[in-house]
Amino acid sequence: MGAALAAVGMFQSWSVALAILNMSLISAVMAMGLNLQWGYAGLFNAGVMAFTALGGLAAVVVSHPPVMEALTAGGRSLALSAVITIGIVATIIFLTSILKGRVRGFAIFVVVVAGYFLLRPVFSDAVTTIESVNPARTGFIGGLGLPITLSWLVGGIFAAAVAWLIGKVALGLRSDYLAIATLGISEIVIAIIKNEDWLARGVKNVTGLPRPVPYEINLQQEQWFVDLVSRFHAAQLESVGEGTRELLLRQLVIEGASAFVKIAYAGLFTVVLLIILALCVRALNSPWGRMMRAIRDNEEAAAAMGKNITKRHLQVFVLGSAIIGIAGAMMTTLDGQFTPGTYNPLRFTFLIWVMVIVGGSGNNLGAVLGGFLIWFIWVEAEPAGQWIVAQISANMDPNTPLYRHLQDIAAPFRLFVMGLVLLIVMRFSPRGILPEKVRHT
Amino acid sequence: MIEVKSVYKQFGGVHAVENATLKIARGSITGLIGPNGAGKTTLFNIIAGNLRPTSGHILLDGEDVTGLPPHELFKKGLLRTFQLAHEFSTLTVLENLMMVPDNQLGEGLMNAWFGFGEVKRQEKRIRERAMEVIEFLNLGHVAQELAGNLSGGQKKLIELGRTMMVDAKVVLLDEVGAGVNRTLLGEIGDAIIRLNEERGYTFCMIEHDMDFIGKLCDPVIVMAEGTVLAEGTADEVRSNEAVIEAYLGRGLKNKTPRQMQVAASQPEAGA
Amino acid sequence: EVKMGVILGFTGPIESLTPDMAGGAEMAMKEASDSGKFLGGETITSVRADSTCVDSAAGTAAAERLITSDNVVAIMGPDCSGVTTAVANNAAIPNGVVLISPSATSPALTTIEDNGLFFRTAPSDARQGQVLADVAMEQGIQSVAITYTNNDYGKGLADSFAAAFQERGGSVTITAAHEDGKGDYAAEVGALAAAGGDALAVLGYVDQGGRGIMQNAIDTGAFETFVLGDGMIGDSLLDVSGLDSAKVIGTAPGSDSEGAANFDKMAADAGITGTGPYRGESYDAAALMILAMQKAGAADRSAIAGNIMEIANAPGEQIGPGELDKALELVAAGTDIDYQGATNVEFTDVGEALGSYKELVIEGGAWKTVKVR
Amino acid sequence: MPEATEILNALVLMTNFVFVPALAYGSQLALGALGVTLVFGILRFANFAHGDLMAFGTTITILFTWLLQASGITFGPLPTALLALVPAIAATAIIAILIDKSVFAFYRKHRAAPVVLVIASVGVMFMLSAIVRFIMGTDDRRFTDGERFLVRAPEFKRWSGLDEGLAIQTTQAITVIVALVVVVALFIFLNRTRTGKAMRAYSDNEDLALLSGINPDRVVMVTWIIAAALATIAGALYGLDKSFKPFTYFQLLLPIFAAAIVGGIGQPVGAVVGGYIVAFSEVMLTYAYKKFAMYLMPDELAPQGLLQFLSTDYKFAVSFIILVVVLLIRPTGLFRGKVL
Amino acid sequence: MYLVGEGMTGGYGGGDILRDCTIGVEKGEIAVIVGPNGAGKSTAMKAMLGMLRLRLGSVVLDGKNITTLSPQARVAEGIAFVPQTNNVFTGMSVEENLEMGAYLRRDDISGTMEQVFALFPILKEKRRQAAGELSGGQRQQVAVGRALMTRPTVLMLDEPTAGVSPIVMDELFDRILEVRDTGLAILMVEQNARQALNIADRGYVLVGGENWRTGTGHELLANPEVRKSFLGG
Ligand SMILES: Nc1ncnc2c1ncn2[C@@H]1O[C@H](COP(=O)(O)OP(=O)(O)OP(=O)(O)O)[C@@H](O)[C@H]1O
Ligand SMILES: Nc1ncnc2c1ncn2[C@@H]1O[C@H](COP(=O)(O)OP(=O)(O)OP(=O)(O)O)[C@@H](O)[C@H]1O
Ligand SMILES: CC(C)C[C@H](N)C(=O)O
Ligand SMILES: [Mg+2]
Ligand SMILES: [Mg+2]
Repeated sequence: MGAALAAVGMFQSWSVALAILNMSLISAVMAMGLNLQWGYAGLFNAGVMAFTALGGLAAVVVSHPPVMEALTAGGRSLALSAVITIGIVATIIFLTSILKGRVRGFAIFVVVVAGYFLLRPVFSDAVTTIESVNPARTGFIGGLGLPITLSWLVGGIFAAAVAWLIGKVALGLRSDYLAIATLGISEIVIAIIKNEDWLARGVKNVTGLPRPVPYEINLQQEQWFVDLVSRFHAAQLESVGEGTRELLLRQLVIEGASAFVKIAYAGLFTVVLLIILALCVRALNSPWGRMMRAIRDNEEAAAAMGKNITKRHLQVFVLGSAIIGIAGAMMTTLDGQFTPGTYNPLRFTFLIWVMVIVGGSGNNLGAVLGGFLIWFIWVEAEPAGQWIVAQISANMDPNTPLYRHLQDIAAPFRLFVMGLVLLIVMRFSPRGILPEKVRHT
Repeated sequence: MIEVKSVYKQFGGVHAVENATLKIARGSITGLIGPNGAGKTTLFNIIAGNLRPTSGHILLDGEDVTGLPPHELFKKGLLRTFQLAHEFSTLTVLENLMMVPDNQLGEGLMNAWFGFGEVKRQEKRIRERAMEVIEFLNLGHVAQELAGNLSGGQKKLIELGRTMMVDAKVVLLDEVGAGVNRTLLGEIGDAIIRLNEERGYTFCMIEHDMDFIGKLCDPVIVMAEGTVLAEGTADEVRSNEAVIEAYLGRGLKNKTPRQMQVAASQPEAGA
Repeated sequence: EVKMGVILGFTGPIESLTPDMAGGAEMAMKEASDSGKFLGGETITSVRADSTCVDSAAGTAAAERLITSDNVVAIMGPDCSGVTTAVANNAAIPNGVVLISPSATSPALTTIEDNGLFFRTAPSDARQGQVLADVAMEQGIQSVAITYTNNDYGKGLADSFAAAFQERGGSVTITAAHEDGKGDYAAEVGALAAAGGDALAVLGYVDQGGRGIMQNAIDTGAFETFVLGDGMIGDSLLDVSGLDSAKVIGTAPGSDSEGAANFDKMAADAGITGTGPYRGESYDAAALMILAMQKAGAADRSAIAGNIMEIANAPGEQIGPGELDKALELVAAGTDIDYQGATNVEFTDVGEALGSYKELVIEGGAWKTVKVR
Repeated sequence: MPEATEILNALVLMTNFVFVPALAYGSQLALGALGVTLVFGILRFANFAHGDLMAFGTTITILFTWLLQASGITFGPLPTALLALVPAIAATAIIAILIDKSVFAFYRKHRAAPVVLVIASVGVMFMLSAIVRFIMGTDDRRFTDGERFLVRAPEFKRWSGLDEGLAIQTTQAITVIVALVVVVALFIFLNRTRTGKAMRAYSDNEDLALLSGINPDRVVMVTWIIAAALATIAGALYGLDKSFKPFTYFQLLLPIFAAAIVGGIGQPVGAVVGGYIVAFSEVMLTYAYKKFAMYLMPDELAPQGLLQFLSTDYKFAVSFIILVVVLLIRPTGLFRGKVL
Repeated sequence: MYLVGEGMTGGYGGGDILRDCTIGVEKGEIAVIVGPNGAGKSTAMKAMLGMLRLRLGSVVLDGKNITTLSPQARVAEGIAFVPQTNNVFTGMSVEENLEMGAYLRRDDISGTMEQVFALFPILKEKRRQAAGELSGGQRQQVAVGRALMTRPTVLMLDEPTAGVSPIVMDELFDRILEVRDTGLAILMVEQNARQALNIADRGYVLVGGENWRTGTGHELLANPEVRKSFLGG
């Protein structure tokens, strides 16, 4: 994999290689989260997308500066709504503890309905006031204005909380039924994020999130950085004449800045990846991992051996989702923007699945490798496809319809390459590149 | 120990268990026999919490445990094996046994991540115990094999081995003998008796091998068509007309003379 | 050889508009190359990349590659507002590469912190909403049901249209989002029809939900009058069946200047036969970058940004489409020019087109420009 | 009490905007879901390439339609494409079998886990969708001809004298009829014929099927032929009704899977019912009942709001909410599907 | 011999499970394989059916070498097999299970079906129930019934009596004897070794994948070593 990235660095550019590396690191973390759920516990989570988005949402909530106008306008009603919601939940919890059976169900129903009618006017008032504050720019409450790296943790927590809820509802389902249910729930989550504009502007996107690393533009102005670059490229700078040296240096500084920023991101992501990898590996090789694999193999027998399937499923589901949430927050950090409209299952759920399965489910390193490899293919399929089309049409007359047709289909050719490479990889390692190991304890 | 009180179980139109009432006394090795489809396995499933009865109750040590999930019953000391082996197919034989003990420290995530000393020591103890069981069951040479790759009989042995990993109060054995070599089964029988006598395990076992039942069980309960048909010592049951009619039968009809001879010299044959 | 990037959504929800847009941009490049006057006889090659229109990560990666690997001097694109923001923030601005989007129209892009690197030849939807409201009012439409594609473009346009329409005394019966790429829009049309209104405003994409909704509304007889935003103006709308009995009006950035007409002719000659929107904008975007380079005298990234405004705005000699030859010559000679191009380019001080809008109708199975506002 | 015409108006309104579209859309989903559920049930994996197989089948149908039209053959008031279906099905079946031989057979032989086949099918999906675009490009294509409507809204108004119109498209009617015929045929085929039973046996226990003398290659082949036929029919009917655009066939995959799974994996009847559930829930829950209520209620009681169960903001989520609820009540689908 | 696996050597990909193992059965004869768990009995059966690739050795049916034939082809040649586990179609009804047994037959199968129902009356009662919902013993009866539907020339049974009640077991052995008398070759693995060897014309004791003892059923029954090690004394 390293060699492949180096090749990209050589033949395309180091900046592309670094960009691929960064997304690969994030993908690897996502794949590990999913691997925890599928590889360890056999839970068919097709809702990866939702947790990624929740991580992204956390990035906005944590790092975006608060929108004071909106808060002063609608903050009070929003807070009131929160209080009412908490009140409803508390009442329900209280009722579940004192009541039983049919009465309980009825009481909860009454509380929910009453709560809804109490909440609705307050909440919709909050929403309309907040959303009408300068809708083209803000129209939402903003965030807390804290460092964005904090959101990685918060993203994990958001995802974990929602995963807990989803798990409570859906984990009773088996295999593909769980898959379609989680897929459906993830669509619901995305729908909420898309439509609750007061929260994170919905489909209007939040852009320009703060960064944990310096901005290229600022970096280019820093003297120390310019010095660093000139030291780094001293030989090259020496070799050119006085006149062009200045120009070359400026070019190098721009390139250097972008590389520097990417390397800084890569550093941060690698740290996260390594921590999570270490935890995953340790967990898998512990009695906990053994128990999880046993549950995956045969739930009925594991239950008869005293393992609480429901609880353990919930635990691993929450944990895996939290990891995906962390990755989601990291991704939004890297993008510098939160764009709910771009969350689609193909890219954010199925592609992660491909990573896990191609890498080797049940094997953490496999998941990491899958994350790297598949992301690499996903990105590099396009130039590869174009290259192929260019080769085919190299000697053609550009005015023939065939030539024009070829140009039009150059882009979809990327899909062809993607599919072909995927099938070839799977052909040679049908159980994943690094299959699950038999543990000789 | 275990009381089954007028339990009914219906699957759609099928009455699998109909008004079953029986007791498994503390310290006994109770045999449960009956024709195929009598409802024995279904009853086990109800007792062990895998199925909910349509009506009726299960008491464990006087406490109503009807409808408790299996893992809670396990914690109360009730273990069961499955008639159709339920091995963990991608775990090794050793792991299959090691996963059984309850309250393993390493099953908590925090311990799994950050625990060392005691977690490791406990793990070592469990491994030693598992190896003993494996040796006992003649599975030593396949200890590191994936359980899914075992032969049919070896899988049944794992079923049994799991119950030997912990100190249980009651063990429900569903045809552990089927498919197990008779010599080994004899040894297993001895082990069951030992566990019963030395550690005070209570056993209830479903079995179709009357020799085995006769050797181990007192009392023997006979079920037929979902309800209890007879109860008594093995010999009493064996000579019960109703039981012979419904379950035991009267031996081979079409024996050729050549084989009759041999059968005569083998008193157990056709039992 | 000078390389210029063309990044558009060749796959995805507007994949049928993009080939023509790319074609427009490449026309300008070819023109400049063929003139032999560009930087003393340099040729320009176009390097295409796929923005996907919706996946900002993929779009960014593609742009990154254009910049760092193909070493393009400037980029024409991207198309959709979402990816445009991403590409601008994450790829173009950090690397000091000029980005001219022909079609990203989200109002939010007006205030992007771009270091002077981001331009667009399409106007912000803040204005289109008003124009569209005027058009609707003039047609005597008193109430509308609005449906928009659920993204920043659709929502932004819907907001501004609804506000403007109500300001002018009209009433909005319902504002409902639709998701693109769905198999069926019966449910959406059902809800819109139930809310009623003199007309249905469709602010979506022509190859996507927008078209599905129109087809369904015509089929079921739910609406007979349609008010369309720019994303809906395209030839593929013309084969919605039953159009002849419907009244369709819409707006799209553009003008009926001589320039526009000339451009259409040129495009047709070059084999770009469609009448979809943003072909002219794409041509202009590319032309602006070419002229800016000429002015800087070098195919140098950093030099382009500073020159664009001067090329685009008055004073100077006006340049229409197909006159790149002349423009290059003038610029080389140091004469000021005011590039007009196919779309009457005039930039505001943040570098986006002031924009005029065409009011269009479908008549006799073809798009007709009624007037320009 | 509302007058009779008011009631009729209300009924026509509902028929026009709810019943007919939901029935047609449901039938389209059902046809897609049938193919998915068949492969799901017999070859035991969720075939992600099915959407693109539909697109491929439609592509071939279009090519043949053009060919027929060019040689002056039409199908009277019905779309010519219906004639083109026959060769298109054959071609698609061949492709499906080729794909199976070159991709899926390998994993079957190696006893790979179902999820591996799923991922392989994703690879096939990418390639097929590229191939479709190579042939047809990315544009929208309309290939319908013949009579577009069975009943037109304005004509209906004139004929009935009601305020509300009713429109029924020819393709809608064809789709509904075909869906029903196909599901009955498939049901009979699987439960009554020898080959059908062999297919079920194979899906149940491959080894044992072998031991019963069932030829697995034949089972697999027949499965793909039927799946390809279903895909082509579904895709072509869908394309006739809307238009052909490669991208939408991928998008259709999600509701198709939802339908197949809600109905119960491997259950043909379930797939059809699932298709209607997804379609009807989507249409009915977000429909604004205001106009409907206005016909039925006296003017003074005319409702203020739009009378929607759920705002259209969440309409995309609605079908999924229904889906999750159905699964929570019936964990293996409405018709007790397989658990793989 | 009618069906014989000669010097079979092979395994599942790892080491050899079978080592130069020879097993055969003559027409009109019952051959029984016994041995400890994991000895390779089922593996030997599978090898003879072609569900396992042999490294060495051959399988001969009626003088014809069938070593390279696929399992289906061997089934078509007239071999019927009841595996030890997973031996019913769980999702199909009992009746359909039996029909699948007769899949290759083109004649009227109702007579054979009645015979099976006569042998296992419970199956007639449950004919419409899914086989997966049956009790363990009932399933086993379905499995054997399915094989009897085939009208084979060789019947191979892997522990047919595991889990069936004594009365049914007797019926089953009776039936097997009857069937043998019609000239079929019957090869079975049994842990109920006493009864099995008792009716066997030929017996094989397998240990560790090798032939440990071979003889007539009675010779083996009489052999104290065999009795002690494998028959439970
Ligand atoms: N899931 C089910 N659905 C329908 N019927 C069932 C189901 N499970 C068991 N039965 C029926 O209930 C009856 C009792 O089955 P059970 O498995 O308890 O029998 P058993 O006594 O254990 O028999 P065996 O000795 O053969 O194991 C049988 O007739 C069986 O067909
Ligand atoms: N699928 C498999 N993959 C790998 N090894 C296997 C597989 N099946 C069986 N084995 C191994 O082959 C050996 C022989 O198995 P086999 O099933 O033939 O035993 P058997 O004599 O039939 O035993 P039993 O009486 O318990 O059924 C065992 O040690 C087992 O672990
Ligand atoms: C191509 C256009 C329809 C794009 C649209 N104006 C947008 O900003 O997303
Ligand atoms: Mg039983
Ligand atoms: Mg065996």
